[in-house]
Order: sequence, then structure tokens, then C-alpha cells
Amino acid sequence: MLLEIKDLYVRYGNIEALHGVSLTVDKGEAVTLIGANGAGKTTTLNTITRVPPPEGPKVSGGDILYNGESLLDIEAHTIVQKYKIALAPEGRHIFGNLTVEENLQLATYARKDTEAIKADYKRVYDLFPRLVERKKQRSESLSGGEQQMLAVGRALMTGCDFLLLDEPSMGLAPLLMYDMFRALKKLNQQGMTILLIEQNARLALQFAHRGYVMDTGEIVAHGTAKELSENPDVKKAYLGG
Amino acid sequence: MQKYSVPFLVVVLLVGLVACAQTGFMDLYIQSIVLFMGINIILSSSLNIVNGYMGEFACGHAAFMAVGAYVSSTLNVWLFTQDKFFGPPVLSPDLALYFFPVVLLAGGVVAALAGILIAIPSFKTRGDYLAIITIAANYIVTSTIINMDSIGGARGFMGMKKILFAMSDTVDLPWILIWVVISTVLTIWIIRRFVSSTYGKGIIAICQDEVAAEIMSVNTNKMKLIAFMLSSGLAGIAGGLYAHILGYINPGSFGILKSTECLVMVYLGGMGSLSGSVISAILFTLLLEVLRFVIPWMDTVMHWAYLLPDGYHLSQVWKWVFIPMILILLMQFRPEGIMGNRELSDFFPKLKKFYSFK
Amino acid sequence: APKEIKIGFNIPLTGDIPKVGEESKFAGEMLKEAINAAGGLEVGGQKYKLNFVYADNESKAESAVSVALKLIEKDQVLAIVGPNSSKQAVPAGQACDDNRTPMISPWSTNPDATLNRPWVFRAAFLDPFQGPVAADFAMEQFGAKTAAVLFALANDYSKGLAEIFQADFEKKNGPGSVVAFESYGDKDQDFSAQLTKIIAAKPDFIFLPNNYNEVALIVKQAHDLGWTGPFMGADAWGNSELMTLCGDDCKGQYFSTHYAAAGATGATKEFIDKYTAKYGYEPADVAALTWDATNILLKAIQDMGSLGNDLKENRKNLRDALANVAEFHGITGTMKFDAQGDPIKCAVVVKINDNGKFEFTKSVCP
Amino acid sequence: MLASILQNIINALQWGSFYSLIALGYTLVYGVLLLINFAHGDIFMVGAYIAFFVATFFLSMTTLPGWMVLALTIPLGMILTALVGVSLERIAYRPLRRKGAHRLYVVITALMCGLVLENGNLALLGASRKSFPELIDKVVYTVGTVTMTNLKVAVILSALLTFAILQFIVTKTKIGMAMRAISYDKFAVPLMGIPIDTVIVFTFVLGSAFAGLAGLLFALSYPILDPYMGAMIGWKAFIAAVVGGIGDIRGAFFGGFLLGFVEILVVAFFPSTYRDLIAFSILLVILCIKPTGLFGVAKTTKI
Amino acid sequence: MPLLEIHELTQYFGGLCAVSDFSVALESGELVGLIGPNGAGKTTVFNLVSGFYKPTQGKIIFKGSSIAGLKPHEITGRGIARTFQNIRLWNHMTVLENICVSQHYNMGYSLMDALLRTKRYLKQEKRIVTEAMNILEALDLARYADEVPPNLPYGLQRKVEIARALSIKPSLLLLDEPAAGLNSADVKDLISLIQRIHREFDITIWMIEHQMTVVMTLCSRLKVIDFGATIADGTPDEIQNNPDVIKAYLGDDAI
Ligand SMILES: Nc1ncnc2c1ncn2[C@@H]1O[C@H](COP(=O)(O)OP(=O)(O)OP(=O)(O)O)[C@@H](O)[C@H]1O
Ligand SMILES: Nc1ncnc2c1ncn2[C@@H]1O[C@H](COP(=O)(O)OP(=O)(O)OP(=O)(O)O)[C@@H](O)[C@H]1O
Ligand SMILES: CC(C)C[C@H](N)C(=O)O
Ligand SMILES: [Mg+2]
Ligand SMILES: [Mg+2]
Repeated sequence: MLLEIKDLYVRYGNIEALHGVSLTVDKGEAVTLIGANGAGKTTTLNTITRVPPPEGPKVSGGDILYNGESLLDIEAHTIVQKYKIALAPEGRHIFGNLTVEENLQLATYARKDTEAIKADYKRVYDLFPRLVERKKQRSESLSGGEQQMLAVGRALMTGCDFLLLDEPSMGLAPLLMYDMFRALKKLNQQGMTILLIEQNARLALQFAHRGYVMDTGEIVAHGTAKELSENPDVKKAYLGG
Repeated sequence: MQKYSVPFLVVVLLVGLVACAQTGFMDLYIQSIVLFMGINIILSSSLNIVNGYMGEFACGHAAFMAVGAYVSSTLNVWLFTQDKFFGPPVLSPDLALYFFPVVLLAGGVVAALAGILIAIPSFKTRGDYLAIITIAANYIVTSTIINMDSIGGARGFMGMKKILFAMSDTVDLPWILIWVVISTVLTIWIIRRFVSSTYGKGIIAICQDEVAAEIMSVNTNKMKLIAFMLSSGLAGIAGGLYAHILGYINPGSFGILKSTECLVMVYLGGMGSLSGSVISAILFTLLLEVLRFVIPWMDTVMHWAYLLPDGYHLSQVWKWVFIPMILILLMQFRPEGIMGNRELSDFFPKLKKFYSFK
Repeated sequence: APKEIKIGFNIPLTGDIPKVGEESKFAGEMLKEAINAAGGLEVGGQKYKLNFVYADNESKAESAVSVALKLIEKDQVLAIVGPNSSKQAVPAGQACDDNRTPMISPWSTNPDATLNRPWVFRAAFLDPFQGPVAADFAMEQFGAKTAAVLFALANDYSKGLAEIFQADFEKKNGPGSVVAFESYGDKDQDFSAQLTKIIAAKPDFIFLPNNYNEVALIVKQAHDLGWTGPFMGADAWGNSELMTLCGDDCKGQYFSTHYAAAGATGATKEFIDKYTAKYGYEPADVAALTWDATNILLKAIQDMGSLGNDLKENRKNLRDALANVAEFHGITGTMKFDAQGDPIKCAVVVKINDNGKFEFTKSVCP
Repeated sequence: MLASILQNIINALQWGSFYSLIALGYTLVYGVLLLINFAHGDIFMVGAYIAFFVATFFLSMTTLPGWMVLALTIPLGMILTALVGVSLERIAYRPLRRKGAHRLYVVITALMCGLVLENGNLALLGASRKSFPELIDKVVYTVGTVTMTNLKVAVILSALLTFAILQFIVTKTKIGMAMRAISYDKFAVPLMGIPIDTVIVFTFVLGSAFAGLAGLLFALSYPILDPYMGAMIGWKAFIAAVVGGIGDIRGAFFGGFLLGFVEILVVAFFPSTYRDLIAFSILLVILCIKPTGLFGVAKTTKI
Repeated sequence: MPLLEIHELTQYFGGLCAVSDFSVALESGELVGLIGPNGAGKTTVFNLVSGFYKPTQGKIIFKGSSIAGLKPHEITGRGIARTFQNIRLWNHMTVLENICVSQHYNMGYSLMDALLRTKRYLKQEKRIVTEAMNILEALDLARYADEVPPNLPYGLQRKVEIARALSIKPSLLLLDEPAAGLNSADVKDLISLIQRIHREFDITIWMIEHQMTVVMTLCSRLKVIDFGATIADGTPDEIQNNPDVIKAYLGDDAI
């Protein structure tokens, strides 16, 4: 078991956002998390990466184990540096005052493996050729979709082996969305573990091996992708009938 | 009946204060605290329009105070007193009583016009760049005054006390107290009406998302102009009152330090909370005075407990160490100011019934 | 009847010239202790303890006004000693005059402090007298035909004296003989541009009617800019802190002042010795002037004959008594009072010798 | 005439150097936290006092020659001043940041910290001024009627050097990039594996250390220290930083010199009372023409 | 006469040509889609129409008069409302206030009226609130009137934003990716909402959207742009089978 979330309770101030969430991700798996707006999906990912307050939530119960080690007392930057877990956050959060290139470069902040970095650049630029064209542009003037590419590209540049993606397809044109999912699939096949949040449940279940369905801070269903796509409740609520 | 409770209270307050002053129940010292409280309330709540409701960071409030102070002082001195520079009074000093509000208002109007000086750059500039423009405007105003030798230049302007004497010679009442209370109440009333109208909420929209405001039909430039002018106009009135209370003004009293005092009161109270501004102005004024007594007392206690060497005494300078420290602490506990952006009535919903004070 | 007499001191304990406030306070304390030790001040056969309230005006004009108001309204003092600097004495004088409380400034030399103010008095000579003293001395000592002036714009004293000096010097040496007349603002630290202008105008000497703290900076910067000529100062130089701040740069310069501690005799020496013993340094002008001013005030209180219960009445009587003091023998010399209530007394010019002591050079009497 | 213009250029270079040095610290902290660190002028003042105490300590305790004392005072002063800056960050700003307070509340806290430093100094050390010892023998070079001192040369060179160092750090190194990134979006910074607090502390160390250097140089050039010496120059340096384009190192550097030149030249050609009036009017005009300062880049609002 | 006519609109950002020679004509009552790859310039077109940028070149004619160069609030006053790609509600105001403040183009009283609480002020204020409530009622949002937007689920926030745009009674409504971030169920609601608005409010709608289900069901006509230039124009069916569009935009959905 690579990642194991055990009975996690999480709160923002006085509001409890997760009430006992448990889920597991195995090495090399692609797992998706689907659910209605406000279900707590983003909260789950932010908790795993230990995003600090004020944005980050506070864990009030349960545990997050990574390779058997608890992540609860680890600082956010160590999660990336040492545990190699990267997150492409919801809302992109790119560094608008830096150029596209600098954004990518910054993600290699703690890395020393020059060769691997080079390979990663190539991988990202191959995945999103549009970023090559925009290399020197201040990233805040990118179009919405371009920014999304940058956010995913940046997460890859941290040299992670566990990738958390929060609605990566948001605002992407269909062509690009499919391209990106194909590329992610390839990454996954090369051994990258992926945990994905996606509003487009059909696409997500097509992509992932397994899935969890969240609702108001709880896991309400889980199973293999195939099981979930055939589950009548899931079909009705998330697959549009 | 409840509808009139607030106006009624205001009248009671005014009459009560005047009676206390008149009977000597409230000595001049207490009176002066009340006066400064009033002025601070006007200053903080007027700055709150721009810094709280509209979300700009204007740091030059004292400049408008200065404009109001100088305009109303010179007008009054020119009209009603014998002055070295302006010569004999133009009108009989008996009239000072009736013209005082007009002159005060004139100061406010000129200050509002000076407000345009920063309102226009604000169309294009936002945030910290606008903050600088306001600081620069503050320097420009004070140094313009420094260069006007006829009104005393850097050395200040005096003679306003005579106006107060002229007023109480005509009718024996504590006039300045009356005017301060009336101005304070009017200020709160105007601001409250402004920001609670859909029209005035335009500036709150600008604060939260200017792009959305502009797209949703708010004429942002016009609203900014109104907000800046209203804010600086009221500061001008506060300045006029301040000048007459002290009887002496000089450009140094309207520098950046005074402006920061206004800033502190606004943020201490909470951005966009009118009751917050009022409360913080009162607290701030009281704190200043209370420490005056607390420090010697602390000195005694600490010497008694052998915490201080014999030769060292806590001087009043410590006041200006304690006040900022208290404020820093307060900020740590309430990082959104005393009231956040809520009003008293949000905390005590029952008050709403009485809130026809609109 | 009240058993004590309360007198307020409106002095700069912090701000630009804290040493001035300190010396004023010490002089006041010394006098108070001496009199209270003897049972108090005798007025009309009754002894009153003295109570001195020292309030800090931060060396700011606006604070001086609010301090005056506070002393008058909250502390209910009978009279006020200070402020010292004309920058504060001019506005505070207005406040005292308006509120009908007697005030006596020990050290203010600007005429406006007392002009047309029946309630305001002083113990120092006036700048219309001091300006010509400085001009004459410089002409004689340096053979000066031209002069330059650098003054503080926001200071009534500095500006007033600069103007008086300019008028007088040009009267004596022809128009344009003051070749540079430069000013600076509050809290300025860099004077290089003004000094560059002054040095380029090649004056025979530079007149600096400024507070001692600024003098130190100006003199040093002038030397950095290559100025080697003499400076001439005025009474605001006269402070023991001048030399700690200015060091070697000020040695050899002259300034006009109220008294010279070195070589004093009689009551003056007694005062100096007592002060030095008590506080560890030699008192400068302001201590002596505060001593005199307070004594004038106490003398007037005694002249009143008796103290009533009504503070307003007492203040009024005290004012009248002060106005009636015709002559006073103080430790800074004998003063006669003119119709305005200003003293007529002698000035001295001192040289700062190589040990950094203020050495008596010359006395000038009106 | 020419000579006095030259002389004034030298004067302006020296005066501008101080504005630059202080403005650099402002801009550095602003560039990271968008925090107008209003305490910076007072940290500069503290730097001068620290230098004073360090120098007098060595002078009274040892028999080292003046230049040695200076050589020791520079690094020690910078380190101690940096400590002060970092403490402010730890005690006052960081908790607020953690609580997600509006950034203007941090600004107000900074203002308050400045007041505490100023008045705390006054209350503890008394109102009398300190006179800074002359550590190196002043050498006045005269060419014609134009004079220059060794100290002025040192001041100007220090400003240049500081600028070069900071510019390099901010634009060319990863930590510099991280500093800029923090200013734009704090949320995502740790997600890149960047220890955000370390970067912020580093920024405060840099900013305050150079304020310490500025304080020392200032004390050498204007050897009278008082608790309020940093207030005015601090405000003005901040204005200079913004006119240059706040957050940009070049902006602070040139902004500082611009203000220095304007001030000195106004005094050189007009009555000195017009200095602030003209200087600030010019700055206002610059900001009206270029609303984000000389080097600042407008933030594009993406809709 | 078409409601909105755009002629050869061009917009440069520095050297970058975001929109080039873009022309379109919208008839009253149409529901038209604007699609294209990311960075094609769609949002930029909307920004130009709503007055946020001044076009480098080209004409924008609305109801027969040119609106290029007018201020955004003036354009809104003439009847063009829009929503944003990323929701831009005023987060510290209640939903009701959000709607009310958007009445600035039509206050009906002056500052003085507000300060003096004149009859006119009271009457107009009442009208504004009633009208706002009507809009909320119509979109089933009335029960959230006193909530602040951050407390609402994302889908509802989108809806509030649409309500706010509708409240200025526009004749043309621009929707920038209204379905972004919504899940399939919410998307279905959104589709029916837009259909209802189109019917009941009798307005012209122009929308940008990447979710094909949305545009294909709603729009009668689609315009496809890439690199700021039009590459196709036609009914949804035509577009779906247009090889250029498939190549540049739709791609193939096998992963
Ligand atoms: N910073 C925050 N402060 C307070 N509450 C929050 C915060 N972030 C999220 N919440 C609340 O926590 C709950 C879960 O939100 P979360 O963002 O995790 O949902 P989500 O499943 O990601 O939804 P979406 O599909 O809209 O992204 C929601 O009720 C939300 O209002
Ligand atoms: N203010 C600006 N400054 C510079 N370039 C800009 C600016 N706004 C947009 N651009 C560029 O113009 C192009 C078009 O941007 P636009 O936002 O219109 O794209 P879009 O079609 O809406 O894309 P998306 O579907 O991803 O939102 C993009 O390449 C973007 O980088
Ligand atoms: C410097 C001052 C304390 C004294 C000076 N004579 C004045 O009148 O201002
Ligand atoms: Mg989410
Ligand atoms: Mg777009």
C-alpha cells in the first residue's frame, strides 16, 4: 500500500469538511475521486500535501500513511522534496509574475539531479507544445487552458512519483483534454502513481483503475472503474443518467 | 417609538454633555478628551470609506485635515479677529457664532476639492502605488503650507481661540463641544446612509472586485471620486474643529504621523465597519489618556518591587512604546480588527430594531 | 487657602534638544528643594510648599501648545515656566495669553513670544539685540565684509534671528553683503546642497543661528565640503552637549550667549558649583536662565502679598505683579524690564577653546 | 557654476545612496510578502545604533586601530541588525500571516513595530543623542573647488555593490525566483518543494542586514544618532522604491538615486523650502504617467 | 438589422495577435456558441465586446451604434451583460446585494437622495430590491438571497452569476464557459436553465464553452476560432464533422 488514508477528519475553523474518509492507493495505480461540488475532494488532496494554514485545513482525527509513514507532522515542502508527492492544485495557482519557463524551473527548486531534470523538461514540453511557444511570456497573461497546462507541467517538474491532480481538465479544449489524459495514462504506465479528481466522471472512470465517490465529506462508494461505471446510483448522479 | 430611539439618544447625549460642561461637572480636561474623541471618530470613520469600504490604502488623511484646518482657521481669523497679517475683522465678532458652521463647512468643501488630487490618479492606479500617491499628496499639502508665509509657513498659524471666545461672549455655551458633537453625529449618519444605500454599495463592489463592478454597470471612476471627496471633505471638517480646539496649527501637526494615527484607528476597528471605527477611535483616545496615569503608577509599583533601578523612572515616553505594543497584541488576537467587517447590530441582532438611524 | 503653589514647566525633555529640557528641570528641582527645605515660599506671612510639574513638549510647537493647555486646564497651575525655544514659546505664549495664565520663558529670544501678550514674560535678551551683537563681533574679529546665513525655517528663533542679522549686517556692510541666505526644514540631516551654495558664494564667515544638535551636523558637513573659514553662532549653541556631538569641528568658533560659566563669580558661581556637584556637569545658559526666570516668578508671587482661593484671580494678580517687577538681579546678570515686559540685559560672546570649554571673550551691553 | 553643479552631483550621489540602500530593503521584503515593511526605516536606525555600540565597545575594550574596528563593525552590525529584522518577522508578522490576516493588518503591525523600536530606543537610552566615533581618518580630496571624501566614495560604492548583489540574487538564483513566486501566490510555493518560511526569513536577513550596513554608513557620514533618524528617511526611501516600481530591485536602486538627485538639485536651484513640494510633485507626475513606477510591471487582470 | 455586428475585429497584445479579423453578426434571439482551442482568443473577443479592452482595429456595432471604445459600464448600460470564465461574484455581499448593486446603470436617484432619504430614494430602493427578488425567484435562488456566495456550492455560484447578469435586463448575454468545473448532473441543470432563460427572458445569448454536450444541445449556430481567426462557422452537426475542427479542436476521445 503506497498511500493509505485512515478515517480522516478534517476541519476549516469550526466547519468539519471531512468526516472519516478512508482510501488507499497502491503503487502504480491510477485512482480517481469523483463527487459533487463541495464534497471534500479538494480538501482531501490538500490534506495529503499538508498545505499549511490559512488555506490548508486542519486534521482533527485519523491518519495519512505513505509507505507506512505518517505524513501528519511533515511540512508541505518536505512532502514534495522527500516523499515526492506533487499536486497540481485546483485553480491552477501558477506564479503569474514569472515566465512560463521560470515557473517550471522553480519546481526543480530542491532537485539536484540535473540529468533527470532535463528529461523532465522534455517530457513536459512534449506533452504541452503550447508551453514551448509561450516560454518567455509572463504566465498570468496565458489563456485559462494554457495556465492549466502549466500547472500540470509544473507538478511533473518536481520529479514526483506520486501525482495528485485536482480537476486538470477544467477549461481545457476537448482535443487537449484527450491529449492530456493519454499522456497521463502513459505516465501511469511508466510507473507514476496518480490520484485524480475529475468532474467529468465518464472520462475519469475511463482513465482510472479504481475510483472513490465522495459526498459531503464521506466516501459513499468505491470499487474498480468498471464497477463504478455500472453502479446505477453513480450512473444517475455523475454520469448523466 | 423605537424608530426614534437613536435620534432621541443623540439629543440626550448632546444636552447632557453641554449641561455637564456648563455646570463645571465636566472639567476642561475631560471636555478636551471628549472633543478629541469626536474628532478621532470623524477621522477614522471618514478614512474608513476609502480604506475600509473601498479597500484602497490611502495614507494621507492628515493632508485633508490640514486643508480643512487652514481654510476654516484663516477664514475665521480674517473675518472675525484682529490679526497681524489680515488686519482688523471684516465682520463683527458677534457674528462668529452664526458663521462658524458655514466656515467649517467651507473648510470641508475645500478639503473635498483637494481630495480630487488623489481621486484622479486612483482611476488608473491602485494598491500600493496609490498609497504612495496619497503619501506624496500629504507631503505636497504640508509643504505648500510651509511655503505660504502669510499664514505662518512652517511656524504655524494662531488666533482661532479668539473665535471661541467671541462665540461664548455672544451666547455663553461651550460652542466647540456642541459643534464637535453635531459634526460627529452627522458624519456617522452620512456615512451610514451612504454605505447602506445600493448606490453607495458600489464602492464595496469596487473593493471586492473592480472588474466585476465595472462590468456590472458601476461607474467606478465616479464612485471613486465620490468616495475620496466624501472622505476628505469630512476629514477637512475634523481638521477645522481640531484647529479651533487647539488654537494653534502648524504643518508639522498634519504630517505622516497624524495620517498613520488615522490608519491605525481604521484597521484597529476593522475595515468596513462603521461601529468598529467609532469604537476604535474612542478606545484609542482613551488609551492615550489612561496611559498618562498608568505609567507613573507602574513606575511606583515597579520601584516598590525592586524591578527598576533607583535612578531610572518610567517616563511618559513609554506611552508610545506601550500603545503600539498593545495594538500589535490586539492584532494578533483579532487579525481582522475589533469588529472585522461587521457592525454592532450583527453581534447584537436585537439592536436592529433600534437602528432606524439610517 | 491652598498650602502649595503649583507651577508648570513646559520643557523639551525629549525631541530635538532634550538636554535643554533636562537642564531646565534640574535647575527647577534645585530651586524647589532649596525653598521647600526652608519650609516653603513665604507669601504674606504664610509658607507655601512649591510643587513643580514638568511636562514634556517633545520640542514640538504643537505639543508645546497642548502641554500648555494641559497644565492650565488639567493641572491647574498658577503659572508656567517655559517653553525655552521660541519655536515653542511663540505658540505656547498665545495659548497662555488666551487662557489668561502667566507664563515666563527662560530662554526664548524671539520678540514675538511676548509681543502684545500681557500675560507672557521672559528672562532672556531679545534677538533684535543679539543679531547686531553677532554682526559687530564678526566684523571686528574676522574683519568680515560678507556673510552667509543658514537657518532652520520651522524655528521662529532661527528664522527671526537670521532675518534680523541679515538686515543689520547689510545695513552696516551695504546691500548684498549677506551673500547667501539659505534655509533647511524640520528634521533635515543633509545640508550639502545648501552648504555648496554658501561656499560657492565665498563669504567671510557663516552665521549659524541654529540649535546645537543641528550645528554639529552643519559644521562637520561644511568641513567635508572644504570650508575652512570661521562660523559665528548664537545663544542656541550654548549647551554642554554641543561639544559631545560636534567634537573637534567646533573648536575655535565663537557664539553670542547669555552667560559664561567659566570665570563666573558670586551668586553665579555658587549656582554653578552647586549644580555641578549635584548633577555632574557644568550648567549651560538654560539652567541659569531657568533659575532666574523661576526666581522672577517667585518674587512676583511674593509681591502679590497674599494668595486667595480663586485660581483665576490669583493668576490675574500674579500677572500684574510680574508686570510690576522693574529690576531683577539674577545670576545671568541684572535685568531691567521695559514696557513690553522684556528684560534689558547684557550679552556675552564666548569662544570654544581647544579643550572644548566656552571661554569668555567679550561682553556687550545695550 | 560648473564646479558647484559637479559638487551637487557628488552630494546627490551620496544622499541618493542612502535612499537607495534603504529602498532596496523595502523592495526586497515587498517583493516577497507584498508587505510594506514600515518598520524598515527604524531597522535602519537600529542598525546605526548597533554599529555605535559595537564600535564603542571595541574602541573602549581594545586598542585596535579605527579601521580594524570598522572592519569588525561592518559584519557584526549587519548580523545583529539582521537578527532584529528576523525577530520582528518571527514575533509580529509570521503569526498574522499564519492566521491569514488581511495584508494591510500586517502593514499596520509593521508600522507599530517601527514605533516600538523608535520609542523603545528613546525610553531606554534617553533623549540625548549619540555621537558616532570617527573610525577612519577623513580624507578630503579637492579638485578645483570640488571636494570629495573617502567616506563618500565608500558610501556610493557600497550602494552600487549592494544593488549588484541583490539584483543577482533576485533575478538569477532559484531562491530569488522563489521570493518572487511567494509574492504572487503563497499557496503553491510549498507545493514546489520550497520551504516558504526559510525563504521569507532569508529575505528579512538580506533586507535587514543591508539596512544595518546603511545605518553604519549613515552614522559615519552624519555622526549624530537619534531615535527618529530613520523615520523620515524611511518614508522617503519607501516612496523612492515605489516610484522605481516596488518589488523590483532596479526600481529601488534608481528610485533612490532619483529622489536623491531631485532633492539636492531642487535645493541647489530653488529655496530649500520648495524641496518636498517640487520633489513630490515630480514623483506624482511620474506615477501618473507610469502608474506602476519606472520598472514596475502592471499586473494584467485576467478576466 | 442584426443585434450585434462585429467587423474585422483585431486585437494585439504587444506582438501577439490574440484576435485577427474576426467578424460575426448575431440576430436578435439567437443562441450562438463560440468555441476553439485554448488561447484561441475567445475570451478576448468577449472582453472587447464588453469594453474591457479597446480594439486595435475593427468595429463593434450594437443595436445600430458603435460601442467600441465605450467604458464597460456604459456598454452594460446599453444592454450587454456577461459572466466570467472564473466566477467573479462580490464575496462579502449577500446574493441579494450582488444583484442589487448591478442596478447601478439604473439607480433612479442621486447621491443627495441617498443621504437625505428622500421619497424618491425610498421608492427606487424598493423597486430595486423587488426586481432583484423577482430575478432570484425566477432562477430558484430566492432562498439563498441572504447567503454570501462562498457559502454556496460552486454550481449555485455559477447560477448567481448568471442571475446577476440577467438583472441588468440585457438584450445580449455573454457566457464565458458557464459549465467549467460543473459535474455532469449540474451540467444538465445548466443546460435547461440556459434554455429557460433564452425562452423566458427573450434575449440573445452568445456563449463560450469547451463541453461539447453543452454547445451541441444549446446552440443553433457555432463559430470556431483558432489563433484569433475564424476556421469554421455552421450548425453543430456541420461543425462536429468538419475535419479542420476535429483536427484543431475536437480531437478523438479514445484514451
Ligand atoms: N478554505 C476553506 N475555508 C473554509 N471552508 C472551506 C475551505 N475550503 C473548502 N471549504 C469547505 O469545505 C467543503 C469541501 O470543499 P472542497 O473544496 O474540498 O470540495 P470539492 O469536492 O473539491 O468541490 P469542487 O468540486 O467544487 O472542487 C465545502 O463545503 C467548502 O465550502
Ligand atoms: N492581457 C493580455 N496580455 C497579453 N496576452 C494576452 C492577454 N490576454 C490574453 N492574452 C493572450 O491572448 C491569447 C488569447 O487569450 P484568451 O484568453 O482570449 O483565450 P481563450 O480563447 O479564452 O482560451 P481559453 O479557452 O483557454 O480560455 C492567449 O494566448 C493569451 O496568452
Ligand atoms: C534654542 C532655544 C532653546 C533658545 C533660543 N534663544 C530661542 O529663542 O529659541
Ligand atoms: Mg475541488
Ligand atoms: Mg477564455
